[in-house]
Amino acid sequence: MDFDLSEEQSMLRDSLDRLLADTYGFEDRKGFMATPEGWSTDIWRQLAEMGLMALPFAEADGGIGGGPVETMIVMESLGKALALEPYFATVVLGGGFLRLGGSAAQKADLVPQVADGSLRLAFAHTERHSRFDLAHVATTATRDGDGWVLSGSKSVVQHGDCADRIFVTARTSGGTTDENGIGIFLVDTGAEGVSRRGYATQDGLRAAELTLDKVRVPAGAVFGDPENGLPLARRVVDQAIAALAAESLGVMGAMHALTVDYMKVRKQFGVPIGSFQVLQHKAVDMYVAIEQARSITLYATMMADSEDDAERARAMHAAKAEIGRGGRVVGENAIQIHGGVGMTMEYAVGHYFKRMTMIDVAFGNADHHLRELARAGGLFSAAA
Amino acid sequence: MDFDLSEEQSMLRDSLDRLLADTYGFEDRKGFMATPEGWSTDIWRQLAEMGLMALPFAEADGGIGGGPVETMIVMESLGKALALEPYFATVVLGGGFLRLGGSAAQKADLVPQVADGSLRLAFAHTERHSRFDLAHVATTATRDGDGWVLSGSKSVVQHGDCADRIFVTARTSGGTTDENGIGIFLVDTGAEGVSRRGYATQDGLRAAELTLDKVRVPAGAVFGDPENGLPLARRVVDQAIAALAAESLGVMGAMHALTVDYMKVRKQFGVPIGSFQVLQHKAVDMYVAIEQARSITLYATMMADSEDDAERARAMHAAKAEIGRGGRVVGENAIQIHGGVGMTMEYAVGHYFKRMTMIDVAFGNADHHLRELARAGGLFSAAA
Amino acid sequence: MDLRFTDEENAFREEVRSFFRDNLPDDIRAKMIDGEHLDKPDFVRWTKILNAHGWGVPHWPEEHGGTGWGPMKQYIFLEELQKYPAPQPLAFGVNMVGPVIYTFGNQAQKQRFLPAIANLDDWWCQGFSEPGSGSDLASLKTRAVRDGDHYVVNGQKTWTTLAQYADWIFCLVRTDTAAKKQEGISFLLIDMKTPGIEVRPIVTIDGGREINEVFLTDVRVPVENLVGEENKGWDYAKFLLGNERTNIARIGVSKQRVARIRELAALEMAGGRPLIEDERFREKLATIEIDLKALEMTQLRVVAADAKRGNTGKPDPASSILKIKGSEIQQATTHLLMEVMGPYAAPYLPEHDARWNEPSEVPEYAPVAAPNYFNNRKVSIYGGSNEIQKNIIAKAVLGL
Amino acid sequence: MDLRFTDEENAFREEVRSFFRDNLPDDIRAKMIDGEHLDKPDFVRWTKILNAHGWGVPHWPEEHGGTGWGPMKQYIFLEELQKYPAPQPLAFGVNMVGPVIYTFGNQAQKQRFLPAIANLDDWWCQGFSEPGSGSDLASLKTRAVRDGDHYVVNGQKTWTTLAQYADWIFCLVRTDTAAKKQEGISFLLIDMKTPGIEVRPIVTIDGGREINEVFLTDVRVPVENLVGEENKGWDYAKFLLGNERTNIARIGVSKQRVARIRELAALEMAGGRPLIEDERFREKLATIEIDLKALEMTQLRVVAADAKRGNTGKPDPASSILKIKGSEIQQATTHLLMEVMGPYAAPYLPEHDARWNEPSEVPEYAPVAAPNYFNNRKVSIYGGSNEIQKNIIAKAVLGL
Repeated sequence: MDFDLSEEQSMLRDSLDRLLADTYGFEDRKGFMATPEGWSTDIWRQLAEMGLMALPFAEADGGIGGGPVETMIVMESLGKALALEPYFATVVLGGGFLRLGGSAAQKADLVPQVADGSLRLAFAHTERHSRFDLAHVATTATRDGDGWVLSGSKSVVQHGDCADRIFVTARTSGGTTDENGIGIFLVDTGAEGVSRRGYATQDGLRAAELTLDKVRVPAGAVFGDPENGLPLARRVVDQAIAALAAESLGVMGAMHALTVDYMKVRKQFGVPIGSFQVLQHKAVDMYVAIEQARSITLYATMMADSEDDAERARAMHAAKAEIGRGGRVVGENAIQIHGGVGMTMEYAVGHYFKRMTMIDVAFGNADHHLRELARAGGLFSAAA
Repeated sequence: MDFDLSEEQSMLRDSLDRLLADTYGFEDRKGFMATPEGWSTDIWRQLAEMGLMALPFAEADGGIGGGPVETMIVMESLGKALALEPYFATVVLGGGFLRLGGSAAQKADLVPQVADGSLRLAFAHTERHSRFDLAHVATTATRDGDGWVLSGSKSVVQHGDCADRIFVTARTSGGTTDENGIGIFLVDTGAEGVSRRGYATQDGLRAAELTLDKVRVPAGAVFGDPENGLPLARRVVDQAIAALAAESLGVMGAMHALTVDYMKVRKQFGVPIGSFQVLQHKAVDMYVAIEQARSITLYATMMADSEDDAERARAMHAAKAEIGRGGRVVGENAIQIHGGVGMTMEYAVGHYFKRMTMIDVAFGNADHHLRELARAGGLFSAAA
Repeated sequence: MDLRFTDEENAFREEVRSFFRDNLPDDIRAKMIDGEHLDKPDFVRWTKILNAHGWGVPHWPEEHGGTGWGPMKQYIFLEELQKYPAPQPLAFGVNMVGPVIYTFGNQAQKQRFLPAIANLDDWWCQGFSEPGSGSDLASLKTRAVRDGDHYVVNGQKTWTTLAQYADWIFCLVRTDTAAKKQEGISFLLIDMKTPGIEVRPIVTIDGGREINEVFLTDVRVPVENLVGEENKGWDYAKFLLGNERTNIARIGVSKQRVARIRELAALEMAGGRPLIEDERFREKLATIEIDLKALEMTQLRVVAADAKRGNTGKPDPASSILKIKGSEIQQATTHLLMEVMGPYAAPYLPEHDARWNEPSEVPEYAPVAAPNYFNNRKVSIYGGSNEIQKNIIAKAVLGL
Repeated sequence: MDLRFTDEENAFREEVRSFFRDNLPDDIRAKMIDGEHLDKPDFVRWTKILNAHGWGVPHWPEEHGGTGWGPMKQYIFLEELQKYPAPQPLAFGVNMVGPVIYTFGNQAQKQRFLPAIANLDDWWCQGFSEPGSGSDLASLKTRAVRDGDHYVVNGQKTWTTLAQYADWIFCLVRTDTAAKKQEGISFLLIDMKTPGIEVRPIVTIDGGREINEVFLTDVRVPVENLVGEENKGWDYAKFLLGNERTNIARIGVSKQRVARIRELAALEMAGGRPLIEDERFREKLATIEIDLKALEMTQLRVVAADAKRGNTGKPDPASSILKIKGSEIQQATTHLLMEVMGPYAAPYLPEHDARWNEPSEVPEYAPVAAPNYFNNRKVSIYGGSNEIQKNIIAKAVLGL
């Protein structure tokens, strides 16, 4: 085992951190949020120029050949900067479907467009009453000649408002909650019958409601087996969970750093509040939670491209549960220690807290994953 | 609402506390534990002389007519002294069956014997694999002329080794976990076919394994409906839970007092450890847990003789869950703050901790009651 | 010891309930159930209804418009009000400055201010906290210098709730900079229309606009607006801060939210059945309910002790428990309510936006849940943070 | 970054596992699984087996009998040993005094003591804590006064684990009462057979007899038993206390206990089905497992950093996490194991009693569960309480 970054990985981290340090101050971010897109097209271009959009794709497909560790590095840095850009939606989720489910033709067509930053993707799966269950799909896909016709509604599609194309789960057969009969379709958001309404989410990112009204897609829009696309979606989401865990490390680390700094300068009763033992121990509880979150994220990263679906899923349940729990410890203590100033929109810590809260909500909260892990027989059941 | 004790209630508390303060020092208790009975027959006699054995029985039956509040007072004081005597088994449990399930003849026969301290009772319900379920009864009761023949094994019968007679749940019909078909029988421990093996429990009290091998009991040994005795047992156990909650107040309060005293005298790094803010806040967490436990105990006491089985059960679930949780907060912090000395048999705090732990185990631990409350629809479901 | 409500108390509870049912405008109640912020006219309308019925300031002395209710009835009134839910009378006037004025103010002040508080003709806000003071309130720096018949006030107040609506602000100001920090403070009543006062909103992380900064620049305040004696303001402030016992735990608010969680968890689905049927979810809710029931009894013990002893005006240090557990429970309920929403916790609707104007799958009740969770982080911070409350118990109760 | 074990490490793990399978006496393993205390002969037997195989003191320098394994192999060895479970080599000799002797001792001391530690021919115990010292170890009072070729030692040590079996004790003693408290301390090796030493058992709340008080009255210790320099003992003690990183978290112990919980929860019934099928129980176990998996990765990060940097002998303050979380997890597992027993947690069987000698419904595995829970309260107290560990992190890591 070796937990040190390679030279290339260190360079990746350093150059991304430098870019974000230069461009992503608190006021800059506010400005990006106020644009129609809700994020910076200029930063997006710079990220693409750095090669981040190409990072996880195989070199043969026009990518750079990075793996889960590289994605972890990028996501942690983006988390630390509270970046608003649709990297997760486009490269982690959308790119995941391309990498893991795309045919040679699909990859040849789409990877270069993602890699150069010109194509934005998203993944639409949530439906009314699906909650966190990927297998709950009422949206229908009906064969129509060579292609398919899709109808249904999807909710809270992360960055769905700016996506050029959206991966959509749709039911090709079976009942609403059957595991089989789910297909993955890539829908062009300009197609007839597609309507969207975008909005901000609690953390200042963007999402959309998506309605598909008899949208016709060609045969080439299908990713993987149209009758059994759920395993592909699960695999993509598992990798996305590892990436969110990495993002959470950046978010939690930033909250902790802000808090410890504040404890050193904020005075009450004539002394820095960092001299109060109770607050010191709270700061230590945060630190311990972050280190444990880092450890479980490393574990999730290690398991992210495992071919063993059950083992990989257990690792992701564990990671999402742990970062959800730990993130709450870190976030709530960060606000509490800051006191009133932490409650204000003009101070950074609250924004990190909101992002952390929304990371917990994404793809199943801590309780959901704890329950799923328990149902799957626990973490050490198969092998200790 | 009035939370103050009446003059009579204050006198009851004061005189019992005085007796126990005079007779129940740490070394005294060790001595009592080392006797064959494992408790003091002399104290037992004094408690009887004070009228405690007669306390909960109706005046018409030869008792004093006390209610749940009086039992609460006694149990808290006994808890504070860590008393070893079989008051709970005899008066609360056994007395409960007499009061709530006894016929006029049964009361006339037995209440005077309990009241004068000459008769000791117990309640045998646990069986292998019953866990905390009173309805799980494999022990059989078969009609035999006027009487019944009982066969089966009961485990962990609190003070079953010194009891003259033991209330036993036995199945008169149906399958092992049916709610119907359970009878309550009072078995003379001198009867043929009864065998017992007594032992100490973790908290220094006594219990016994009880085996019934074709034990014949007369018709007058049946309490309540032999085909439907479970509601009686549940009612008795609900009142017993309120009493255990009261005992836990004495136990927790004593641990807290010992801990706060220790914090004032024990020095580390040249100052009393009570000057460390982190330990102060732990002591406050204990205090808050105790006040909440006191509040929920008052609620349980208020509900203890409710005729509404469902509402009463919900109150007891809440109380047992809260004192179990709070007791753990208090006990674990008491040991932690004491450090090494709290881990030793020669110091009182560990004995309180063990009693508190065993109170949680008795009649269902905190998790069990939380689950049961959740299943029953919660605490505020019916009326807020 | 008698652990049941009396028949009279039960009858009173019914009377209060039916008054709310019959008199609270439906639109106001709907806003409260939905967790939306109320506007000023909502408060004013409701307060005038209450006051017309003689219930504007229930706990005040009868000579000033109070009801003569004992502590238990006051508690029942508040609990039912919170549970219904109806808006609480504006605390800054009714619970804070009002009692200070009728206890320490002069006759002219009583006549001028008390009826207008009861009827919400004057909207009051509180000028205690300052940017540097936080939990160390007595370190405040706003100066008031005597100049003839006026004090000239300069300084900055912050966390001033609903100052944007306020007609008056009661301020702690430093009138003696040489004295020990608690001893040079005075209690001033200041007309918000006085030149030199500027109110700037502080947006909170939930997007709410409840709180403000208040800047005071050469604000001239007539000396007759001094309450009590100069340099004795700290005593009045302590009286004020210790006066909140019957409300601090917010039992009724939490009960109402528990009912709301139960209601909405029956509408949201998890694994093909209503979330409320999920065992784990029910256990989490039950955990909160147990804590809340215990706290309710703790609250009643404090109220009953008050009733027995007569209100001494001195805070019981044990009431710090009400603050600690009350805030923990409020935070637990807002978190659980957010959890009910699942993925629908994410959409953000700024407060004053129109409602969703297109058909949408997002349930209307969902978008306020996360902001309420965020906003309620404040309850363990304000009014003496929970750490401060624990310090108080450690010292005053445990003698550490 | 490479987050997988190497093939060599995996092969080594297999080698270690099969050695334990083939060589640990079954009766010793059974005692460990049952949670019973081991007797001295059990330890001695097993240590001699390990030592004969060259694994008595794996982490020592090869010149003193070590294996030359790097930190990762040492960690794997320990984890597998704990998981099997097999007894750990006696820490007081192997982990504590041994490294002090080979680092700071003279040649004669090395020759006399090191082989006898590796083979458990000498049983060592630790004389650091005193009744008044607790977390403030340097406040110790035991005096050693030079008298010709001897020190004369007077004082009292406490919490001395397994002193009843000990041949030797290593002690911190005060040799200079005028110096600052850390600077007048020396490190002495004392033969337990020396006149003036009395060992009195301290019974712990679980009924265990692991720990003792050791009274020293005019105990004459030859000066050649001083380690290193006089008055430098505090440095050696700090070295010793910082040396425990690979073991402090006790990952393998917790893994073994998690497996045990799973096994026994399949035997105990709840609501008519095995407890292990109860969803809530499984969630509690899964919560522990997640924490444990994270801690294992934290431990591996520390080990890998050690391996990269070479063992500097200096403790990493981050390793305080291993102590804090490691003890929390041990306590959580012992509590959950007790919960498995339900009502059968209550019966108490004193340690050296015969087994239940009549047929009984009480499962044989139940009576040790509560004592193990009680006993494990110590793990957040000893070796620097968790509060002390948090102080260390606050200062050394966070700079507070």
